[in-house]
Amino acid sequence: MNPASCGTPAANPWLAFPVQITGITDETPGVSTYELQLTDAEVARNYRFQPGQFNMLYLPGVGEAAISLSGQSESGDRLRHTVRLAGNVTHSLAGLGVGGRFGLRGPFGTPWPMEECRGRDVVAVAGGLGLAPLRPAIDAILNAPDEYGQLTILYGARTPEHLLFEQVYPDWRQNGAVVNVTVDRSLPGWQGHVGVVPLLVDRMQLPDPENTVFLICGPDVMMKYTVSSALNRGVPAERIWINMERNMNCAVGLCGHCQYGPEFICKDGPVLRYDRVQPMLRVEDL
Amino acid sequence: MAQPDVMQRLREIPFSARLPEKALTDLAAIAEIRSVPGGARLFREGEPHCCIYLLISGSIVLEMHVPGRGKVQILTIGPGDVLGWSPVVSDTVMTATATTLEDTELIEIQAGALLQLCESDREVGYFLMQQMAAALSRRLVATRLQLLDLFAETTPQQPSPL
Amino acid sequence: MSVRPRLGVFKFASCDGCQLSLLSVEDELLEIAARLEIVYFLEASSHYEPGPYDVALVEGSITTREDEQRIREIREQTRFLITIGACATAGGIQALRNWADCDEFVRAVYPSPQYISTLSTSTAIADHVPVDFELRGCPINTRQLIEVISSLLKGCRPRTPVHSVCLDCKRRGNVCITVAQGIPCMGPITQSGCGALCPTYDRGCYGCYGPARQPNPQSLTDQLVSQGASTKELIPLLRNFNSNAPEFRRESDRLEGHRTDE
Amino acid sequence: MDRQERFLETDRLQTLIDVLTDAGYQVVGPTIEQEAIIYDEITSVDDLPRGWTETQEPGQYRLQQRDDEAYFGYTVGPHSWKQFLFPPVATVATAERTDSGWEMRTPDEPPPQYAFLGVRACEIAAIEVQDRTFLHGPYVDPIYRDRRDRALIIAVNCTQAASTCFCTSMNTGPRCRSGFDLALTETADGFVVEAGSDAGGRILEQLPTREPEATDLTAAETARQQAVDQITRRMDTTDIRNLLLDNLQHPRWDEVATRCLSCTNCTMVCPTCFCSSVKEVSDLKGDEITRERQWDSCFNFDFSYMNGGVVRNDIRSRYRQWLTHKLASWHDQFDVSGCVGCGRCISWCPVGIDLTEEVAAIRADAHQPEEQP
Repeated sequence: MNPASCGTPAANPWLAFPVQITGITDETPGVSTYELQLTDAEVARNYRFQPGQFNMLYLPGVGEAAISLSGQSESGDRLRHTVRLAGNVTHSLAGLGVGGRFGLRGPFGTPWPMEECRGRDVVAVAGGLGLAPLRPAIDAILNAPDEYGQLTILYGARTPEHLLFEQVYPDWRQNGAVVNVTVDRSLPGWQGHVGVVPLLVDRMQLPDPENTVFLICGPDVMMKYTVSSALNRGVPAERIWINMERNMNCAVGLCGHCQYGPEFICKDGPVLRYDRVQPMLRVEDL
Repeated sequence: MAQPDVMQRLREIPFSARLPEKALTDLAAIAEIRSVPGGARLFREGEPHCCIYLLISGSIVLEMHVPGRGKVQILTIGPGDVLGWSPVVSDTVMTATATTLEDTELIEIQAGALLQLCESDREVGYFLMQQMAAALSRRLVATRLQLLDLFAETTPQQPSPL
Repeated sequence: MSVRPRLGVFKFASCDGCQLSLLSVEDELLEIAARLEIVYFLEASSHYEPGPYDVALVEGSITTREDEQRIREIREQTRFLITIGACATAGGIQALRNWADCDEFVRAVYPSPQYISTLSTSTAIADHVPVDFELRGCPINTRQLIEVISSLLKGCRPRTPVHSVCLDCKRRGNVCITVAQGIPCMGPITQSGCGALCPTYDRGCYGCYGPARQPNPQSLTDQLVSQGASTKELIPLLRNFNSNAPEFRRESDRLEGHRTDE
Repeated sequence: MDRQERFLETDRLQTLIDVLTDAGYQVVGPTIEQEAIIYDEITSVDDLPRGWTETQEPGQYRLQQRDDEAYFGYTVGPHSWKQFLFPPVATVATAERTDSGWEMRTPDEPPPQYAFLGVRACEIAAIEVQDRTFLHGPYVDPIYRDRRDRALIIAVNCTQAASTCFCTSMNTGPRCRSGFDLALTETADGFVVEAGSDAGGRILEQLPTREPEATDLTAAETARQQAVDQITRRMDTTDIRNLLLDNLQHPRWDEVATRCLSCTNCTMVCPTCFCSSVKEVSDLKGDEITRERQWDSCFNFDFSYMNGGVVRNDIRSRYRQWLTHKLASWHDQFDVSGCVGCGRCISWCPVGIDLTEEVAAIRADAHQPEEQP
């Protein structure tokens, strides 16, 4: 098949492209950001992704894991994935080190609704590692400040040690974003906010809720209560977008694993408009 | 006579925003706006206290003392929140220590007077207690979410490579 | 050459069949021996070394006081302990003694019963010490054993399927022998691993790999009863190589009418 | 629609198999194995289940001798054509370690060119349902596509029905209306044959057929009507999507969970179920890897595994997932029901769970959603 069609539906969706690790940044305990270079020049030239999309990282002999893109290098030719050590794939990845080679399929899935955000205030709410899939959207907004309204970033982590991308918050603030951070559990010396992230939504400045877009990413329960806080503040359901996680196996809607009611999270999601999944969020074990 | 500003502030806080005019006036009569600098202690865990607060701006940290661990931060209170309900819902002592984290503006209401107001006007009392229950319920849900420890590692230990 | 991880293979009450599976992998055995140092494997070599062990494969069930002590010693010296086979994971066929009078067996079998010292039960290794991974089967599937060892060499968590035998049957294109021929089959409640060997040859599944994950034994026995099977026939289906696996044990006890809730 | 109909005498049926073989097709058709009529490669009419039929009940299938010599006098069995178009095990990709990393490929050898002989109306419907999954979404499955593009469908109209059949409720049969290359209706003397495509027409031209007599056509019509008359099972599909999705907390799910074995049989025999998993098959060195796609099932415990645990952690939620997917959310996903009414899941459930009965039980005691303001 033609590598030029990588990531497009026309391609054989099972073909993985070779990548090499060009950099590893340790973020928080068990979480690192990998910078990857597509080694086939033509594939690299044609590869495009949108904020919120994910790749399947493929470690031959071990398996695949769906990992959201957390950004790209300034030069644009290197992809970033922020990965938490969880299962076999992520542990094997961690064992490779800079220079390590493996495979990648993608990009897959629906992006954050950047068009919808245009001209409106945007609130990005993240929990835990959920900040990683939001980062490309945050970067996109801060890179084009005239096109968007006020950006507010509300972020909750487990402890102060687990705050992801802490070193860039000052830049975000400098570029005009309001950044409010909270932790579930404090540690000695922590001067910041303690409490779960939906509380930040309850208290935030929300001058024009009707025209504010919420982008939410985190565990299901965290998103559910964040949504309910946003709705309480008068944000319309159709302006709230969540990023869901399910078992992604094929990533192209053919294997059935990631179904959530009528949605295939891999191709109809992971970014879904809240009113689409609202009835399902009430049902357990769906 | 209440400061006119208190009326205005009470109208802006969700807790009291929808009170009927008469109740608002009654409440304002026992309320006072206070500005507290950062680092001030509003009340201490284990002590009785006379007031309940509605936060206008700023932030306050609630801490509990755990032997061996010292003071543990439980929750940060922000604008719009109700703080220090112990004297209203029970006659015992405060369950946490409250310290302002920055310059903070709040409405202070005398608990005894508030209870009296509720007692004398059951309709206003019902409304206020309903608001109190709603605030407590939100706090309880938030505490449960904290308990769930949603961002904890949930995967079993990986075997170390042989 | 770097130091190879040390492998020990240990036997408790069992028929040695699972250890034999390791010996019979032939091609891969050389590869395994190249990557792991086999320091304790009495079935294969009389040379043995004391611990510690990086990996222990433990076959057999606990049936004596000495066993109880020895498994604790092995556990203390082992990083990753894998139990192999129905004996080690569920007590084996010898767990049938758990429903009988063991002393009577001893008197009936041995001319000098006074020399025999045994526990009245046969139990799984995991009932005595923490186990890192259980490889089921009577005997184990060598393919699965290779996969487990190769996972560990890669630093991966071993994973074996926990679904029913039925799935393997259908992947092979087998016709369901229960539905088409009325043959009682443990397949729907038994864990995959053998590749649906018996049903492929028109025999009902014996349940060698123990209960599948979240099985529903009562519904299966209810169905077999409604098709004319007697409890007397059904109990031996459940009390076989994996009689003491909790889900099978509970159902056979229920059928017998004296439920022994844990 | 008026298609040209021809007549093939019973004793000339072998010529059909021969013409197909000569045209390069691997002929797959019904044959008896393991006490059932299954689909397998055939080379001769002697492989066909001539003179055999079967009876089916929930949880039961038995072969039976017919009192005539019909070749196709049975209904659908444990197999479906799914296993040829969407094979139970297939290689989706390979990876080979090289000096500079990994060489990753997808297989490119041409798949077999099948002629399916004896495809029933519900089965054509099932293939069309799977077409929507594997061919008509944003991504195309290359394995299915390559097989499907080359396959020839020789349909056979049902002339009888099993007790488990309910194609009339699902509007998929029993008569084959489209989606075939050739369609046969078997009568006592032979087969009324019609072509449904150019490819079918070309095959038909090569067969020693004759013009059908009026009696042949009447006999064929009577035979087809017999199948319609024998269908007794019904499923009320009125507003079924909302019925099920509005009743996700119905007590019936708990009840069916006490009977369901979660054994995966229904999903395996279902001609539209498409779930799969990819398994890494590797040599011990880990240098040569095959990525094998295998049939999987939403009834498997770890099917919904996510980091940290499974989502559907009991039989109730797994049965509910299957049934609501099949009969409700399939409509959202593919604009069609996932059920074609073939009844396989009823017959081949080891404990005889009948989805039509489950739907009826939920309908009988359905929760009515409140009106949204």
